[in-house]
Amino acid sequence: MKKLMKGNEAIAEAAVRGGCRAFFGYPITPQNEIPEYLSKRLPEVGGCFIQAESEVAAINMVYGAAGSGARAMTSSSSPGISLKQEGISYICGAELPCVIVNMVRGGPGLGGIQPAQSDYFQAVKGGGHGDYHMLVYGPNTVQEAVDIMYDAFDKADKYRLPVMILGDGMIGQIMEAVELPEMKDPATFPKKEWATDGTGVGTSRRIINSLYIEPDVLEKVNHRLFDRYKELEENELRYEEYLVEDAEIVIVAYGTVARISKSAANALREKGIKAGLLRPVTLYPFPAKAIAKVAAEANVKKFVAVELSMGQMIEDVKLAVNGAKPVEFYGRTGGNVMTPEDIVEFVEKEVK
Amino acid sequence: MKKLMKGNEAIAEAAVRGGCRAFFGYPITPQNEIPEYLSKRLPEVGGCFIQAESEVAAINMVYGAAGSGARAMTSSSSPGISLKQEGISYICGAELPCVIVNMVRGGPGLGGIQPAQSDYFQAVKGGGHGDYHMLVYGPNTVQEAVDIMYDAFDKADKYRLPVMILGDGMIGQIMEAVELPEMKDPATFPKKEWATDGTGVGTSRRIINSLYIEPDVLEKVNHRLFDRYKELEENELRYEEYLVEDAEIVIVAYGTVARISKSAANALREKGIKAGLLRPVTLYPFPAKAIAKVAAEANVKKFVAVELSMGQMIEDVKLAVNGAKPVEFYGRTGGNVMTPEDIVEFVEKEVK
Amino acid sequence: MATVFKKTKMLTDVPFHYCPGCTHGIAHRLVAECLEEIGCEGNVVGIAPVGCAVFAYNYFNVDIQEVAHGRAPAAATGVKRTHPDTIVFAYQGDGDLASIGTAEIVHAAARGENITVIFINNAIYGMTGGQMAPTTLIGQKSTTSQQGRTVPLNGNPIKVCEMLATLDGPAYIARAALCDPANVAKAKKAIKRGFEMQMQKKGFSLIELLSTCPTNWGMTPVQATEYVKENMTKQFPLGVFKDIDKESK
Amino acid sequence: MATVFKKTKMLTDVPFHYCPGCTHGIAHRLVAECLEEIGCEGNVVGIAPVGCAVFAYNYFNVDIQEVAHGRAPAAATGVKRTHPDTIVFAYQGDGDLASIGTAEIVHAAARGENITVIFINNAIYGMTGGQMAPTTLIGQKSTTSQQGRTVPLNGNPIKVCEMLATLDGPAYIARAALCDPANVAKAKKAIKRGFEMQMQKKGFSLIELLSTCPTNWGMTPVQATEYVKENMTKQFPLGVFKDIDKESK
Amino acid sequence: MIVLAKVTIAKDTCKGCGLCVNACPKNVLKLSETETNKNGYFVAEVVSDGCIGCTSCALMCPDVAITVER
Amino acid sequence: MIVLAKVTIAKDTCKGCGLCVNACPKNVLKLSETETNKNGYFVAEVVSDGCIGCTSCALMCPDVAITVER
Amino acid sequence: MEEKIIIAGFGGQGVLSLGQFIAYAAIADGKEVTWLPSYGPEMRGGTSNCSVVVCDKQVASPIVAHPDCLIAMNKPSLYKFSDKVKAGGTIIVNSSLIPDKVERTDVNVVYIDAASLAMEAGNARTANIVVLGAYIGMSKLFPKETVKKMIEAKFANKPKVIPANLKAFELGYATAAK
Amino acid sequence: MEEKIIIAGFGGQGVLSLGQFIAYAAIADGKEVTWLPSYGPEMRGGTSNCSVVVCDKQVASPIVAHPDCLIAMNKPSLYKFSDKVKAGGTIIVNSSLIPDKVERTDVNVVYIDAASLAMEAGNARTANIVVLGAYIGMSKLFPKETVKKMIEAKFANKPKVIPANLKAFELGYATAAK
Ligand SMILES: Cc1ncc(C[n+]2csc(CCOP(=O)(O)OP(=O)(O)O)c2C)c(N)n1
Ligand SMILES: Cc1ncc(C[n+]2csc(CCOP(=O)(O)OP(=O)(O)O)c2C)c(N)n1
Ligand code: SF4
Ligand code: SF4
Ligand code: SF4
Ligand code: SF4
Ligand code: SF4
Ligand code: SF4
Ligand SMILES: [Mg+2]
Ligand SMILES: [Mg+2]
Repeated sequence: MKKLMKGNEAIAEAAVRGGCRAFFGYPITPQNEIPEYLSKRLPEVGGCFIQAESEVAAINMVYGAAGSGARAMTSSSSPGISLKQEGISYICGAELPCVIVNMVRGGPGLGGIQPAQSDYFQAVKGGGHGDYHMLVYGPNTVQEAVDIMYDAFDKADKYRLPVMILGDGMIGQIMEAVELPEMKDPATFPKKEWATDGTGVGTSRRIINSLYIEPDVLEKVNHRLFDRYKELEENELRYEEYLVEDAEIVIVAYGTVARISKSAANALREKGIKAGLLRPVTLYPFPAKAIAKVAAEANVKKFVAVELSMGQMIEDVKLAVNGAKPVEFYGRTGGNVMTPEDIVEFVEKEVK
Repeated sequence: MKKLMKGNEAIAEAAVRGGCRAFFGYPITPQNEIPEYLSKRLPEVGGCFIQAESEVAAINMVYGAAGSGARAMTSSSSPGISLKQEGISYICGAELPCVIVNMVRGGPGLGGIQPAQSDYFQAVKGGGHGDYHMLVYGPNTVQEAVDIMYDAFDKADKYRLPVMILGDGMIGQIMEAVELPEMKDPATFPKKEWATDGTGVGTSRRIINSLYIEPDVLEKVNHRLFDRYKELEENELRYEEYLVEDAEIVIVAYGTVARISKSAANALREKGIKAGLLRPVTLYPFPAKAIAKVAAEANVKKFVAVELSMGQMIEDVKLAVNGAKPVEFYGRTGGNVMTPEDIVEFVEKEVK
Repeated sequence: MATVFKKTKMLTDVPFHYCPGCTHGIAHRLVAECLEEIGCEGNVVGIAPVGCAVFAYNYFNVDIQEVAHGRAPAAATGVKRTHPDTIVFAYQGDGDLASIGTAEIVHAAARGENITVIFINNAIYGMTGGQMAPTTLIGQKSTTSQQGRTVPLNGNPIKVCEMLATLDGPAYIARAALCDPANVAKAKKAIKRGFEMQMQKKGFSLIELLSTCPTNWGMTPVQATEYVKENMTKQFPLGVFKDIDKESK
Repeated sequence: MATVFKKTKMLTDVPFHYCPGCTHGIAHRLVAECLEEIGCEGNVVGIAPVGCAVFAYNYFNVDIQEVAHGRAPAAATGVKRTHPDTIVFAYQGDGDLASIGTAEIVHAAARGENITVIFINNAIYGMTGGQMAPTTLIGQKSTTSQQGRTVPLNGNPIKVCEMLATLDGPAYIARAALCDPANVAKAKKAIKRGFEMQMQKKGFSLIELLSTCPTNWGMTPVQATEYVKENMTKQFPLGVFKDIDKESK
Repeated sequence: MIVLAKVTIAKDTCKGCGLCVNACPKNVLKLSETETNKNGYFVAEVVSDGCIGCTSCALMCPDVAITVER
Repeated sequence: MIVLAKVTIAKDTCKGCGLCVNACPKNVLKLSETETNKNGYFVAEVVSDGCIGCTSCALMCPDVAITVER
Repeated sequence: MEEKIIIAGFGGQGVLSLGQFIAYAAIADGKEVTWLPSYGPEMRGGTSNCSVVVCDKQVASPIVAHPDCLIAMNKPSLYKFSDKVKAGGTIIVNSSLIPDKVERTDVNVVYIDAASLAMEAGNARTANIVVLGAYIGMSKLFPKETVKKMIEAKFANKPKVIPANLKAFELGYATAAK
Repeated sequence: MEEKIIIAGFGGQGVLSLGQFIAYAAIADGKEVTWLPSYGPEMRGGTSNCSVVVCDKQVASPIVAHPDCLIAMNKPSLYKFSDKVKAGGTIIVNSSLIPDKVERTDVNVVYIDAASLAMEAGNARTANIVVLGAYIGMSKLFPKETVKKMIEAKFANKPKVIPANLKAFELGYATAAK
């Protein structure tokens, strides 16, 4: 049965049902309902909730727990995620599975707390040091966030890397009807032979590490990671096409902006402008091939990247389009959110 | 007179001569000679050196000092720079001038300590949260590093943003002959009316801040920042072209790799392959127009981005080329450094 | 009749945004009055935290830096080393100072950084809506300790003054409570002594002020001051924990 | 004749990478012997720091996590909460624990996290080539305090045991010195007591070991042990700073 | 009766928290049950003239809304 | 003379630090002035047979190179 | 159909839960709905508001720039949002706290003395349910019985307050449906 | 011209400063030069090495994969690098510590008993200067007098050690120049 739930709480419950048994986090608006909910919920299922002393500590607790085999996660918002960059890089280097939620807010600095998408670069290019990526999702409804969260640990475990869910205050604060999935049975999760559960002695010892002092060895690790990212592209790439088939104007947008853009596409069609929407669901891997394919269609005249930023995802769109068609940008930032009408107006102007 | 100096020490001395009077940092290889040198040198000129308790503290000390009008800097290497991401975002949001040196090492995680360029995305796209940029340089010799450092505070002050110098262990550890510039006279530096020097009362109060709770206000701040970035592109863009004029193969490389690539270009020419090098000196702003212009030349057949990474700067090259010509990638990572011969071999293979 | 009490000029005219009865306001007034009394108008830089006092830059009639969560002591260090003769104070909450900013406060204290820190201990994260703080009392409810704080789940409260007093850097460390007029008067004395230490270049001073958060405690302002008096002072005894002048005498 | 001393099986056969005479090696041996003696082979996770002990994962015959600089207590918390019945220890240097990791150690201690921390205080950043540590003695030279540490420029050394003993979470806190056979024997006793506390689920334990860094101190190994005995123990007195069993008795 | 002292409350600054009321040893103050200010708060009012100018109310007022004359 | 105890030094593990030499109450040990091991260290050697098996040397050896029998 | 509502007022007036009740009613009626609160430091004693969008297919944008209906529970809220209401839309004014009249002539205005009606219903805390009734009575968005069942379900764990709430709902409904 | 040199040995053997002396000599001779040390945890008692590149125009890559000359001050260093020397290049072997002979036949090998010659020069710590002499004597990269002046300048603040160092240089030079 569908239930009206706040995004943050629904994500938290989906995490538990998806097997999360350890949460480490630090308060920050607009994601506080996640730790608040889990502080009560996790002990009920024998899990562990710790309010860490800082985001830096939180991500390193995740490292410890994930390295020891737990399905561990953290959540935060922009400034807090920035503080976690070293830890995230370590987790990627040590090939540990975990889930990280970022309910993005306006930046830079303390900025504001309203919805934004200005942490896109940080999430998909790597805000931390070194060559690494995470599997990054940008859900556009609470239900989609729930479904992604529910399977996030499976993906994280499969590829031994962090899964990041990139939302914003709107996804976190909104209430929508959701269908919650069944509780997964932890007994069915694959064993983690590599995890430091304490039983290792002699040759059975497990070492969790990201230090490779020999460049040749570290280079191999880097290649191993990137081989895995190729697998992600093959198996995990997700996007949605809406009215793209005959579109002349293709809007590319993700997350909450994609919802708004869908309204805009509808409104544009009503005005006789053939607009469509290509919505990346995975932000890394990015649906570059799908966009390239669309760019090659004769009917497509223009792309419009719409974001709550000064223009970040647009770079991935341009890299995908590779000069085949023009790519325009419409963005709001600082916590301002465009309306469908704003997009319609922009497109109308651009079409002229 | 030219003097044989270690890169790190030369940069430190150039900082002092360029007006640096406050350094806050935390030890990390391979940049330790910078703080070590300055711990002795700064007190000699009435400046302040503090070994901070952490990189997080260090960058926030820089925030405080820069906000109060000092020419303040920090330096670190990859993991330490990741820890500074929140602080860097704050500094950008609060529009404070400062200098940050990153002697990049192999990552992700603890990684290694040998030369790498895998923090390019972090430096130029924004490893911290929110929409912001820094003025980022990738010097290729100790002399160039000295010259850039010497003027870095002037630029930082002019645009009220951080200047980042992106080097690596090679630039930091190498000894080369350098010509040190004259000591600048702090009395000649422009006054910072916006700085909290303590004298503010009533309407003369100064507030250093990055909090803008009203989205409209925050959005304006974002636009102001990006207007400034446009000015950077107009005034501060720097790159070098070497044998590009008639080149068929244009190598794009920065920093130490650019030196190696120059040898490679020479070697290729000897083998009858018309190779050239386009070397970005500023990484942000990126010489996109220059590359686009080269890409439009009929003689140019191919670009090769050469980096000590799995492929980061190449995205900016591709964005600049915009599909006009193919862009290939040759990279080493994990602290491995390619030789000129490696590049030659790669290009020869690619040309076939 | 003469005016025996009026708003100090070291506060601006901007009304506080704090909830009704929140003692952040009292703390602001005391700090501002002390600044006026030590006569340092036009020679002060304040550091505002991230926490309910995030807008403090609107209220104090001094130059102010609003800095990252927990990093006020670090930023204050940068300011003070740039202007050694300027009075520099940091104003921090318990989440800011005793949680995320633990390293910064310990090291500023150990360095003997010549700054004054005003530490508002309201045993809760006010700004973010009532999560547990490092100083939340055992048994106290918060949104992340909904059954009341317990040691196995949530650990022990941290006594900041006691901890910092073990260091060699601090010149003056004291705890006072903003729960009634007499204690408020004592709090002011402590704050003033902290600033005096700084003027005399004696080193680091910190004044912890036991404060209320009626909103997140779910109490009336009066109940909240009573809670401070009855409960908080038991976990956090009032007094002077370090005074280098007294020691050397 | 019977063998009265041989290498414990809780150390692997990999030779230590430490400099000649570096007491990191003694500390490793003591920890490993205690692990053997409390009989927890096959039920231990160690946490290695960033510092000269960064390769500790090569030496201890247990599962190990190598973690970010200063964050060993946080990672240990994650491990311990996942495996509450496994012995978890963190091995940290003074830069790691008392500088960058200050918040993590204070809060792990305050939480009463049931782990054992081995704290190698060699008053220097060994790994990075001899920079000042938070525990560097006044007057001691380092590459970032080349004239010798002074308070105005470099602040005061931090006494970690004394500071953490003010908290309610720790069960056992002690300081020993690796400077001669008798003190090494005492150090071992302290480490063992720490592990026993953990086995009995009594909470957080930390054993500080005054150690040498002959390389960066510019001394011979023997001179370095003498320096520990003569100078370091003055700034960092040996002893037990907290023992909840003794308290309750 | 001689007026010893006088308190003035800045009505629009007051948030009706009641800390002054609670602090006054002479029960001079009370929160209005009818009058709200522009922010909708039921403000503190002087309801008797026994004020001795002790400033207790002002010391406790978090919004520095009180002036005391003596 | 009765041999009370015996120390054995793993030559290739020894780093010639001299801590054992310094710790031995019976002056049983000495660093070689001629013999280096594969790592180039002048290793500790047993130079007399007064060893009483007190293990002091082993307690101090940072490289766990010493075995003591008694 | 797509109906966009903004509900705004003081923190303590049950503004957010009023919005949630509409959302619950929508779900009970088989509609799609989003409820989005304002959040941030304005919660400190200031105003609070939420946006509700009801739709028969998935709600695209949960953000409401121009509501079909504004429910203003206090004066500042009325002035903040009244200009944004669509021409032809509705403004429900809590006249217990707002003496002013709406100046716009292109909108339908319902004045409702929520406080008095709540008293009449027997529980001063049901004022927001009175307004809920008024909104449903005015808009006829969902069948009355569906909403009443939802109210009963939501107060299932405090059965004592159900009658007053149902009464409050009816009173509000009647006022607006007139 | 471009000359690439690797100098390798134990930490305490003055390997890095030997490289620096070559670099200083290069500058004194008006050449361009880079000196790049190995760095990292191998410094812990292990081997240490540096690469020097001398060129008459700006040095492109300071990294030396295949040196023209290897100066091996100890055994591990010889084995680590001897295969990398260019055919036709030179290996200078510190025979005081390396009893072995170089097996390659396509390179020029100079054996020099640096320790004994340093003793002969009157200061055991001048062994690296002996080798410097040998390198210059062998390569004739810079005029002898230029190097000697550079040595004097570098030891200007310890004038007492200058004669021994000059002697050491001469002894090394003579050995290799033969
Ligand atoms: C890095 C970072 N983490 C978290 C936050 C969110 N945050 C804002 S205020 C605050 C804590 C406020 O508590 P406290 O310091 O006790 O101040 P109070 O509001 O109680 O006065 C937090 C966690 C933030 N802004 N930045
Ligand atoms: C975030 C980060 N900052 C700095 C470093 C560099 N670093 C490596 S070890 C170390 C300090 C080592 O000192 P200590 O903890 O005292 O250990 P020791 O080597 O003395 O045993 C530092 C600063 C790092 N690896 N990561
Ligand atoms: S939330 Fe608490 S601390 Fe913050 S202003 Fe309100 S009462 Fe004060
Ligand atoms: S540098 Fe110091 S601490 Fe590190 S191994 Fe060597 S002697 Fe030990
Ligand atoms: S000054 Fe004293 S007596 Fe007068 S109103 Fe205030 S508290 Fe009461
Ligand atoms: S203490 Fe101040 S704000 Fe509170 S009721 Fe009295 S006058 Fe009003
Ligand atoms: S066991 Fe004792 S007597 Fe024997 S060699 Fe060792 S220290 Fe000397
Ligand atoms: S203590 Fe150990 S390493 Fe040191 S000299 Fe003796 S045997 Fe060798
Ligand atoms: Mg608080
Ligand atoms: Mg150390």
